[in-house]
This record gives sequence, structure tokens and C-alpha cells, in this order.
Amino acid sequence: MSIFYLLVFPGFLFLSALGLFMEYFDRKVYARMQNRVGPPWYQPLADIIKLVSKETIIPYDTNKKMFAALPVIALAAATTAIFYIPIWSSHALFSFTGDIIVVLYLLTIPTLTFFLAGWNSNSLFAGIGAVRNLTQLFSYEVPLYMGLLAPAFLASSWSLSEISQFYTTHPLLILLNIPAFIVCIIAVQGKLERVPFDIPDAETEIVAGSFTEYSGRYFAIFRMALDTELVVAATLLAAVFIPVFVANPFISFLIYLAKVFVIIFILAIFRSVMARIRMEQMVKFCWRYLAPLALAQIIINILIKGVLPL
Amino acid sequence: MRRYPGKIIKEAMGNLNSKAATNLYPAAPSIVTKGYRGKLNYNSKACTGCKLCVRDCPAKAIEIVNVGADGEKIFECHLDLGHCIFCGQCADVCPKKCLKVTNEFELATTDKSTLNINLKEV
Amino acid sequence: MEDNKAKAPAAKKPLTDAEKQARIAAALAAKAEREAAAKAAEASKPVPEIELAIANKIIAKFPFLKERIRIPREHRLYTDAIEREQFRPLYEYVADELGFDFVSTISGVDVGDDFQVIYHLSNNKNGSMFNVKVRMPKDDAVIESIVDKFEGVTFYERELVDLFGIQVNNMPPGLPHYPLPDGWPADQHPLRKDWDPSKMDWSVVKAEAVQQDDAKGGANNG
Amino acid sequence: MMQKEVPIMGRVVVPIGTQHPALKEPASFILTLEGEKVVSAKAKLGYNHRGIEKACENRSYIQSLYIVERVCGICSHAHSTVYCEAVEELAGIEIPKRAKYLRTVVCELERLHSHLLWLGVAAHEIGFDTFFMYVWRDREKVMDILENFCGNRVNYGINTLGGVRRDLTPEIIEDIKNLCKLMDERLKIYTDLAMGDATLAGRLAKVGRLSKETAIQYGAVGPVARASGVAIDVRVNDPFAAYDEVKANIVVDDNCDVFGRVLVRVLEMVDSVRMLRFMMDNIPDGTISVKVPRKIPAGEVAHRVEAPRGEDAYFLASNGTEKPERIRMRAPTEANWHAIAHMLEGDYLADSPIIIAAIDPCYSCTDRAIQINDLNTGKQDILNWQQLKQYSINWHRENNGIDFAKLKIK
Repeated sequence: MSIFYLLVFPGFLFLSALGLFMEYFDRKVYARMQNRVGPPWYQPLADIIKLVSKETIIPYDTNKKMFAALPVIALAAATTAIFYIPIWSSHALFSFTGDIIVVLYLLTIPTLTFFLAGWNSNSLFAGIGAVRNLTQLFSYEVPLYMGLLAPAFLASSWSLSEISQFYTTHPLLILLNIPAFIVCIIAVQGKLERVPFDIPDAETEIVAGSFTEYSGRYFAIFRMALDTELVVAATLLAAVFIPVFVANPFISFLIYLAKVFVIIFILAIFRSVMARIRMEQMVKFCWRYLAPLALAQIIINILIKGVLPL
Repeated sequence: MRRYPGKIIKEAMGNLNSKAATNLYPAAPSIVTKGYRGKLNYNSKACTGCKLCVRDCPAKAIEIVNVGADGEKIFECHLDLGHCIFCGQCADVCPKKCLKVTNEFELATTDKSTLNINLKEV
Repeated sequence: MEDNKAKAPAAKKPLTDAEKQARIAAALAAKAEREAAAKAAEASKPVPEIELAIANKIIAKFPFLKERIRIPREHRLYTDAIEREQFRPLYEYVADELGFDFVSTISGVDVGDDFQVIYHLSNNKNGSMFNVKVRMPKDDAVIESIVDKFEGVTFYERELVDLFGIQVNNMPPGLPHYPLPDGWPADQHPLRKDWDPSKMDWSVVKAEAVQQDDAKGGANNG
Repeated sequence: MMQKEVPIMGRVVVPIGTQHPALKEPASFILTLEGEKVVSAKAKLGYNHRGIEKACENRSYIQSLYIVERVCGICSHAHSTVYCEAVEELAGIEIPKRAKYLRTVVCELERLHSHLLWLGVAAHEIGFDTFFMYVWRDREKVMDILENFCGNRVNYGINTLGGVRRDLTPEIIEDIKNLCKLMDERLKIYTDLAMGDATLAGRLAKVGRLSKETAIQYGAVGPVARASGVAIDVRVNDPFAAYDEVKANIVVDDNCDVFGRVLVRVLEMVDSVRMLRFMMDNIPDGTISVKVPRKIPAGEVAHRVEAPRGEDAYFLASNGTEKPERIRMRAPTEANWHAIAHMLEGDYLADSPIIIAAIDPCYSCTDRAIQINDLNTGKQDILNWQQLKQYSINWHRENNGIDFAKLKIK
């Protein structure tokens, strides 16, 4: 059964399919907002197939094993994270106390692999992209963690499943976490390296950032990892901030899909209405506005927890 | 003026419902305007072989050849589309107006050798 | 068909030599008349006042330019060819005192035995353009750079060096080749009238290009 | 170009170019970085030198016209106008007033489309693709009118020696009037956006600074100079075509940065729309061209016009034959290059694309054949489409064991 979970549902196959479809949805919304037609539904899959069939060039002077392993690690980490997140009911497949931290760390691993990939590529643009990756990590990671931990404080649990259950029984308290939700949506935009925080792979400045030297199937796996990360991050936000579950698992699953669509739609709007900001502006923004906002949320949650008889 | 990010959002959301501005060429036909200068049209009967067009062609793409046997005057116009810059100067300078520009623009080819064509009246 | 062809030259034949001469003479006379009319029109055209005042000021300071400044139309002044050493003081004067502080461009012209370098100095306040022509013999083609006075001329002077082979002294060091490619032979100057591309050794330029590709692309061939 | 300097600790040398996503055409910038800050910048040019000046010397005046027009794809009308006016001045010909007006109309339409193009490119350089798409969508409307009026989208071919080649029809006048209406509306949105969007302003303000003194010293022209507070505009200072009657306003801004350059260009578009409207109502009747002899009398003339990017200066020498003796062209970008290195220094690497783009650089395009240099055998080969396709099929068969030859795609 574990193998089925891992490979088919909700593991690799399901996540890949949903990831590709979400990439399509994101691109389509982006295109429609720009008054363009946008890609057909199979475009992301076609891109992956094309990439896989292309010649793979590994740069001279790099650690070849690491070059090949990094994309797989990124994909594996992003895929693993889904098992601890509640999807069709408020119980995740696996859960233990503290799994929210594990999920967050599993979601950090892809970023670290991007950094290593860039650093290992032995190319100027990839190197700069790698450094930017890390700098960006230090700016969005703290608000993201604080934003996600604030609801956990209120639920007094470090397990995603328990947090979901808590909010299912106390639905009005969801509204309290709206500032944290905003912080997290913005921070996730940074995590997924999308406009206005696509600084590490800003094509007009440093070509493709960390991925400059990647081609063929390795690049395809990185693309899959990014798509998976997109879905997992949306699922995480949905589970923590919009914990709406019904008894019927099938309807609950449909609700889950709707939640992911809504979150990705919001992310797409963010992407289309802003210009890319500079690294130092990003760091300033995250530490000056996002982190204090998340901190305030934590304080408020702790205070409310003291007042309310929970 | 107050500055805030995402000022374009109203316009962007409004576009979600509107028709896309993209022309789906080649699935849909591309419409060129009436005044477009495309491929040339050549009327061999009206041509006197003065070769003013050859003289003025900036790209040296056009050639008027007399193919008639024994001093008979039958002219052919050879045009190298690979060289032609579609300026229409030949049509302007032609005293008999036997060269005309048309709207035809779909001249792309994957084989260079097909670019050298013998113009005929359409 | 045949008849017509035979007749046509016959009809034209009676044109005798005398008649030809007469026709040529008539044409020449007409041409001379046109030219005279054009000249008269030129002379009767009012000389623009601003430019005339500028020319008078320049002539007062530099008497050797007397009757050597033309003002064909409003906003334009041209000088006849002057010597190299006469240029710098003239340029400094018009730039500092008369507002011609913008060098629109520098043109080189190959005129047989001489090179001419034309400095197009613009006054952006009243829109006048003062074109100073400097001449120099081909075998002593050296000028002084004016980059210390106006930094924008670097590329124009580089063009003179590459395309005409005029030596420009006191240029800022470390400038790359412009506009010709790096491997271009030093003795080939395309804008000289006697330059013959067929006599040039093109392999030098191509070899350089391939070498550069090698040096850059080597790291990527894994 | 290989760096020969001794590297200093913590400094990285980044080549921008010759092929780089930020550059639409080949040029090379060697940036030395300290962290993300640019400490020195060097420009290397000439990758697109096509020898047009030499080519013109071997062609007749009318042939040269079309070559000159192809110096630049975007400001082609400025180049052909300055050339035609120079030749007409040499020949001593006064062209009809209507022809002058028509040239001015195309000049302003060209400015509109060029500035819209630039606005889109600038938005793309800072990652604002939505803005880029909107601007380019609206630019298509201008291009359609140019295509219908002149016969082509970019290399218009409207100018000829002695006037223009096509006349305005009532329906095109109607089209242009509608365009003015549309542009009024759109430009208002763009002005609001350029001035009011925080991410745009954050990326553009105080970037690529060029003070007024430096702008004068480095000889900047066009919007770059005007955004630094230098009021130069050939349309006003030294009127050509019909600009002595169709008065242009000089748009000057003293922000001295990329933000100022955006404002100047947007406001210039507003001014262009105003002028177009004026011309549509006041265009004089009459013929559109006069005959120019093939042989141009000997003489020399220097002339300049205001291209969308700035002053475009030409020098033309004729020797009394059918072919020009010498044509010297100074496109506006050549004058602005000097300022770039200065502007790049002290700013972030992230800002270098927008700074380079902010002068609206205009290089040129070339050949499309693929040249394969086989390094082992030294053999050179030019592959056509079929051969390339065959090569790729073989490659996949040998390396991946997939036979794409069976795949039929129409």
C-alpha cells in the first residue's frame, strides 16, 4: 500500500499530473490576463516530453553524479511532503507531532538543491543565480515559517492533521488567521520564485539562474519538481488556512481541488500585476513588512488563546 | 499620486473575459492591409525591356531576360525572392506599369533554391 | 514588322553633323542658363541673420576664414578646408564662446591625395550646425583627439582610425576595436577609395572568429 | 575579449553579451561586480557593422535610399527622411508642402510605435510581462496603419527622392483619427501606471543616473538627454520636414534616471498624438512629389532629423555623378553609447538590463543561415532545413534509439 501511496496516489503520478495541470492553469490565467490566448492543456506535458527527448549536456568540470542527482532529490523531497498534509479529510496519510516542521523543511530542500545545482554548474550566471537563491531563502523563509506557525499556536499542536481538525471544529477562528494567510501567500510566491520574486532566475539579467547549464532530462525533472512544489505549497496553505472538509472523501477531494485552484489563481494574479523587484528590495520588504506582520499574528494568537477557553 | 503595487490589476481582471488579441496564424488566416507591398506581379506583354527596374533595384534581385528567338521580343522576369527587399521601386519606375506589387506575403520556404522564381502574371 | 524596323533608322538618319552640333550647343546653352538662374536665385536668397552674425564673429577672431565660410541655408555654416593646427583654437572658440558645444559627428572623406575630416559642431540652443573641414595629406594622416574637450567623440574617432587609417593622437587608452572585428589587418581601411576587398586576406578575420569561439565554448563541451 | 587584469578578491567579471536575453541584438558589455554592484563597465560594439556606408558609395542615389532605410528597422523613416532631404538640398529642389506633411505624419507614427516598443521592452526587462503585452498589443494598431499607408510594417518605403510615394486616402485619415482616440485612452492608463505603480517606480527610480552636466559632456541625445534636463530636440531647434508649421513641444524631465526616461517617452507619445490630430485636420492639398534628376550636382551637405531615439545626423558628399561620393551616418544610439558605461557604474547587476534598454539601443539584424564549423575536420558547412531535420532524426536514432522519422507531423 505504501508503494501505491508513494508512486500513484497521492504520490508521484498524481502530483505530477496535478502539477502539470496546475502549471497549465497558471499559464492560462496569466495569458488571459495579458489578453493572450495561452497554451493548450497539454502544453506543460509536451514541454516535458520534448525536454526528455533532447540531448543532455553536462558541463565539463562539474561533479557529474551530483549534477544528475540534484533534480531527483528536489522532486523526491517535494513529493514526500504531500503525505503529511491533509488532503481529502482532516487526517493526513501519515502524521506525528511536529510534522509541520518536517513539511516545511522538505519544501526547503528543493531550494537548496537549486542552490547546489547552480553552484555545481560551474557557470557564472548559474553561480550568481545560486547566491541569489540562498539570499532569497533567508528573506522569505522566516515570514513563511512564522505565518504557518501562528495557526499552530492557536491550535496548540505541531501536527498538520491536528491543526486541520482544530479548525474544522472551530471554523470562526479561520478568519483570525487572514493576515498570516496573506503573509504566507506572498512568501510562497518567493519560495516558488515567481514574479515579483523571480530574482534567482531573472532571464533578462542572469539568463536562467541556477538552471542555466541544465538541459534535457535533468532540466525536465527540475521542471517537474517546481510544478510539484507549486501544488504541495498550495495544498499546505489550503490545509492550514482553508480547512474545509466534509465527511464524504470524494466531495472533500473535489473541495480540495477547488481550494488549490483558488490559491493558484491568486498566485497567478500576483504574477501578472507586478514587476520583478530587486534583491535588496525583496530582503527589505520581507523583513520590514512580512516578518513583523507574521510576528504580530503570533502574538495576537497567543493572546487570544489566553483569553478564549480553548 | 499615490503609489501602490499592482495598479494594473483592474485591467488584468477585465481581460479575463475579453477576446484575446492574438491572431492564431497559421491556424487562422493573417489579414494584411490593402496597402501591403508583397510579391510582384509581372505583365510580360506590356514590358518593353527597358530594364529601368533592373537599374534601380537596390538589392539586385530582378532580372529581365529576352527569351524570344531571332530578335523577337518576349520578356521574362526573374526575381530572386531571397534578395528582394519588397521596396516596390521597380513597380514605381516601370514606364509601362507592367510590374505591380500584390498582397501576397506567404513566401517562406525551407529550400533556398525555390526562391529564384520566374514571375508570371496572376 | 521587318519594314518598320528598316524604316525607323532611315527616318532618323538625316540628322547631319551640323544639326547635332546645333543641338548640343542648344542643350549647353540651356544648361548654362539654368545654372546661371540657380546662381542668381542663390545670390538673391536672403542670408540668414543669426548665421551671418556667427560667421562675422568667427571671421573677426580668425581672419584666415574670410570668405571661406558658406551659409547655403538657415542653420548651416560650412568652412572650406583648413589646416589641422588651425582647428583646435577655432573649435575651442566656437564651443566656449558661441555655444557650438555639441559634436554631432565627425566625418572622414577620402578625396584623392588628401583626407578631409569634417567636424559637425552643433549649437543646440539656436539649432545651427557649423561644419569645419580639416584637410591633411594622405601620407601624413594624423590628427589630435578632441576627447579631452568633449567625451562623446570616442566612437567617431575610432571610426576614423579603423575605416580610414587616420592616426588620432591622445585617445583614451584601452579602447576596443570599433567597428571592425578584432582580427582585422591593421593596413586595411575599407572606406578609402583605393581599398580593394578582393586583395584582402579574409582568412585572418575568420580564423580569429573561430579561435574566439573555441576559447569561449571550450568549457561547455562536456 | 579576454580579461587580462589581475582579479581582485570578491570581484566577479560578468559578460553581458554578445548573446544575452537582455540584449535584443549583439553587443558586449563586460561588467565587473562587487557582490551585486557594478563597479566598472566596458562596452564593445561593432558586431553588426555591415558596411552600409561603403555599400552606398557603389549604388545610385535611389538605390542607396533603400539601403539607408535599412540601417535601422525601427527608425527607418528617420534615416530615409534625413537622406532624402540631404539629397534634395544638394539638388536644389523644394518638395511640395503636402509631401512634407506626409513625411511628418509618418515621422510621428513612427515615434509612437517606437516609443511603444521601447516601453514594452523596458517592462519586459524588469519582468513586468503583462505591461509588455498590453503595450505591444496597442503598438500593433499603429503598425497596421503604417502598413496600410506605407506598404510595410517597419521599412516603410514611403520616402522617395523629391517627395513621398503614396498619398493619404480619406479612409487612412479616418483610421489615424480613430487611432488618436484609442491612444488618448491607452496613454492615460500607461501614464497612470508608469507614475503610480510601486513596483515599477521602485525598479526605475534612481537607477542609471545621468546628471545634466554629464549628459552634455557625453553628448547624449534624444529622450536620454531630455530626461536629464537637456532641452535638445531637432524638431524644435532645427526644424525639418513640416516641423516649422507643426510645432512640437520639447518634453523635458529632471529626474535624470530611467524613471525620467519612461516619463519623457510616454509624454512624447501624448505630444505625438496631438500633432497627428493637428496634421489630420490641416494637411494641405497638392502633389506629393517632384522629379529629381539622376545626377546630383557636386556639393556637400550636413543634415539632421529627430529620430525617436534622438538626433540622427548625416553628411552627404556628391561628386556630380549618379552615385554619392560619401555618406556618413550617425544614428542616435551611437551618440548615446558613451553614456551607458557611465550609467551602469555604481548600480546593481539587476538594473543593468533596464539601463542598457533605457537608451533604446538599436543595433541591426543579419543573416539567418546556420553555419556549422566542424572543429575536428575544419570543414564548414551550411545546412538547410531538410538536412537539419535529417541530422536531428539520425541523432535521436543513434543516441536514444527513437526513430522520429516515422512520426508524421504536418
